[in-house]
Amino acid sequence: MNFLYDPIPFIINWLNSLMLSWGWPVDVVQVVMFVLGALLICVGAMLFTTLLIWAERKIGGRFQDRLGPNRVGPWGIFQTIADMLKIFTKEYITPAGVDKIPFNLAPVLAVAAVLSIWAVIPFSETFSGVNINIALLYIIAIGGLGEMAIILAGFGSNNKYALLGAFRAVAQLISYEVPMVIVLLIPVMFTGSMGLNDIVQAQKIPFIVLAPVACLIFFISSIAENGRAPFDLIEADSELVAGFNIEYSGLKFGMFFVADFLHAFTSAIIFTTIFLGGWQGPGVATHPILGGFYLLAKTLIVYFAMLAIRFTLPRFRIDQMMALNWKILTPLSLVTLLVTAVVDKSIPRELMAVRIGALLVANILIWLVADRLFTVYSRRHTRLVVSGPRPLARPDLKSSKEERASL
Amino acid sequence: MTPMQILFLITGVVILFSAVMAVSARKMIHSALWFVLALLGVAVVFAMLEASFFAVVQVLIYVGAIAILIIFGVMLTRRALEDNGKHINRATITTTVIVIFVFAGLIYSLRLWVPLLATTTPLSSDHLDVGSLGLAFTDPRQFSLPFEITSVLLLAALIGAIYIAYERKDEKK
Amino acid sequence: MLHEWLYLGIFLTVALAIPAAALIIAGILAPKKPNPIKNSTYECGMETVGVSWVQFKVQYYIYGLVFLVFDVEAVLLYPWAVAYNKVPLYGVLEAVLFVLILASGLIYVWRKGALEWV
Amino acid sequence: MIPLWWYLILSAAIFCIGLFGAITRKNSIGILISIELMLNAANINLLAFWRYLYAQQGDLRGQVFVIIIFVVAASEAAVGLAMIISAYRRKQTVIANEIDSMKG
Repeated sequence: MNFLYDPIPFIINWLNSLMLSWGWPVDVVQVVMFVLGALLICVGAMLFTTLLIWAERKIGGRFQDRLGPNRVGPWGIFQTIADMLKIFTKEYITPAGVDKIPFNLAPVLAVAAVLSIWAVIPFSETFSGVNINIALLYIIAIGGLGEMAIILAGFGSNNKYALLGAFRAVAQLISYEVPMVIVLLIPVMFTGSMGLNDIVQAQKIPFIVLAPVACLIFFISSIAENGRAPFDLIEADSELVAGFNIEYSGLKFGMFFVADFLHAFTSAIIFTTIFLGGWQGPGVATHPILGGFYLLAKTLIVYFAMLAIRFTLPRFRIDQMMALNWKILTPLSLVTLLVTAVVDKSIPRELMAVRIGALLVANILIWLVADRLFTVYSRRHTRLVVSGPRPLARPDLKSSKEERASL
Repeated sequence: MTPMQILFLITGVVILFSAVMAVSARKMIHSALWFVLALLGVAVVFAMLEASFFAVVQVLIYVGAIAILIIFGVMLTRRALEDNGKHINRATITTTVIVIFVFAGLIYSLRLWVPLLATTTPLSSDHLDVGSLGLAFTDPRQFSLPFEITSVLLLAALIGAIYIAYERKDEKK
Repeated sequence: MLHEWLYLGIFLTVALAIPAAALIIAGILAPKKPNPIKNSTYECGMETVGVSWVQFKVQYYIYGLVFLVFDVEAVLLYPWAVAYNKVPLYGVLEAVLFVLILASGLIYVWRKGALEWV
Repeated sequence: MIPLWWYLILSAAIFCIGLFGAITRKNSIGILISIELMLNAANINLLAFWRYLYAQQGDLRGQVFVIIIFVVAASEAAVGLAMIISAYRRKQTVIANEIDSMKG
């Protein structure tokens, strides 16, 4: 029963032969199959997002000791659908003086920039998007289109806050792209290809074991690229009146919202694919369908970790955020790249255990040295943020506070 | 007309139109946005030439970095753009004549060249391997010197630009 | 190769078309009752003064500049990374030299104080 | 299949548009954009020649040239914009004719 082991290529072949039997030319069948596949993946991703929004609100509620959505349907599961219906029938408010084309193009481009990443993701050994030989660079380049969408939104809105928010957002996104791009060189070095399916196939041992520091840097910078807490200066509501999307209403705002959630999940999938082995797992060689489930399970775990970070950590200040990127992550990623390249080259590929051990030791050494340097640096450059006596809520505790301050 | 040729013509028209808009738009920010569209069109042309690495690098470097830098520059100097003067020089007509002569000269000089009508067959996968470029960059008999020189050039650009653009707070006083 | 680009092109078109279609449908469904107050620029209830221009910090440009240089550097290293398994040791050392030259630029910028946000 | 001269005509046209902009534009950033357009035209030319005349032999010179042009374009944009911003802060103008502090 081939169908149960590997259903999707089975269906694709069946559809292909069906259309060929109708006498359509081969090229047309190919294009029709491409359009169908693209529609399926895009619509599937969008529908999955509605489920994710519910899950995120529910989990966020539990983290913060609330209930989360609980009225519409069992456990509030239809809350997102109700929200969607509402937002679909909301009025578009187009403020006076907007630049029409950029203003309307921005939400479309924001969603499209995230959706197009799904074109290259391998879902299982036999069912993947296109295994193009530059997929990794493609993912990063598409991120540039997302930045363009933010600029269009900020500039098109004819609003000072929107423009300021957009430039802050773009400054953050481009900054965190630097360590991300540098660190992604390491999986490419191990694999010898930029195709995502090749990268997954090379991960008999997941790359998180071979390059833990690179993995951590990539994780941090992909959270920052999402603009999620603790890096959510893009949508710091109380400071920037919600940032670049302030003038949007109705579904146009909803599109930015969808792009935000979809981006978070997409970066979890990319993280899983590059560092956690993607669809690799026991039994995929005989049952490729299992690969899809492994991918989903790993992705959900990564996504949960991102949510846990989002709902528990306080927000960075912008100078702290920039310092974290330029003074810690970028030098660290450069050092990691150099050390990994030299260590991996000096040990022959045949000695697998020695190679893994050496890479692990090198990574731990990098981490220890970086941690030590950081401690020394921050001790030497402590900035006094507050001066003078602070008002106290309970003056009777004053003595103990003073003791602590003098330490 | 094959579908490929139709696609090329559409892309060409989009590139030329947005290039014209980029050099003639009155507001500088519009000019920059049209420039981005022209760059995306050039990326499509690169993809048609089966240079996929360069198509992606075009989007990554030009759209993702250079265009964003230009937009930052436009924003930093935006007050000067709101002036009511003309946005182009007086010499428009003269320049148009010169440019048309240059274009005609280019076409004329190409006229008799033999490989002009060359067509080609699709490349095999080992011709398209990005790794061969990497090997060429590290081979001292090929391009290892240009590779190192690009890093020196980038370093010079970084230091020079920071030196020019950056002023400390205390230097201003 | 062109085959794969065809798929990418179709995918990009579909990805642009889906949100655009949703926006158009919602535009038909939604009510339209504009009025001048509703359509005014939102600035926390204050009257809008002047064009939407504010003095930007030159810091944005500095970050953009450093980003540009390191982005180009990383992109140049990608072909090398693909060929990593085939290059001999001195090829790796060449790339190390390449990175070190640029890292010295980062050190210069840091010492100059241009990486501070304030 | 597309013949080579289509690409050459396209790139010549882009180059001429860029030339027009570089001469007529008053705003320095506009001039910079025009120069970038001309560099792009050169890139199309180089890649087209590489693809049609050299790719089958595995000759990579065209690709290396394109990469160098990318680097040059990036450096040029960085330094050029830095000079424009610096001039703007001193003279409050970005009009190329009015920035004449470089004269001896």
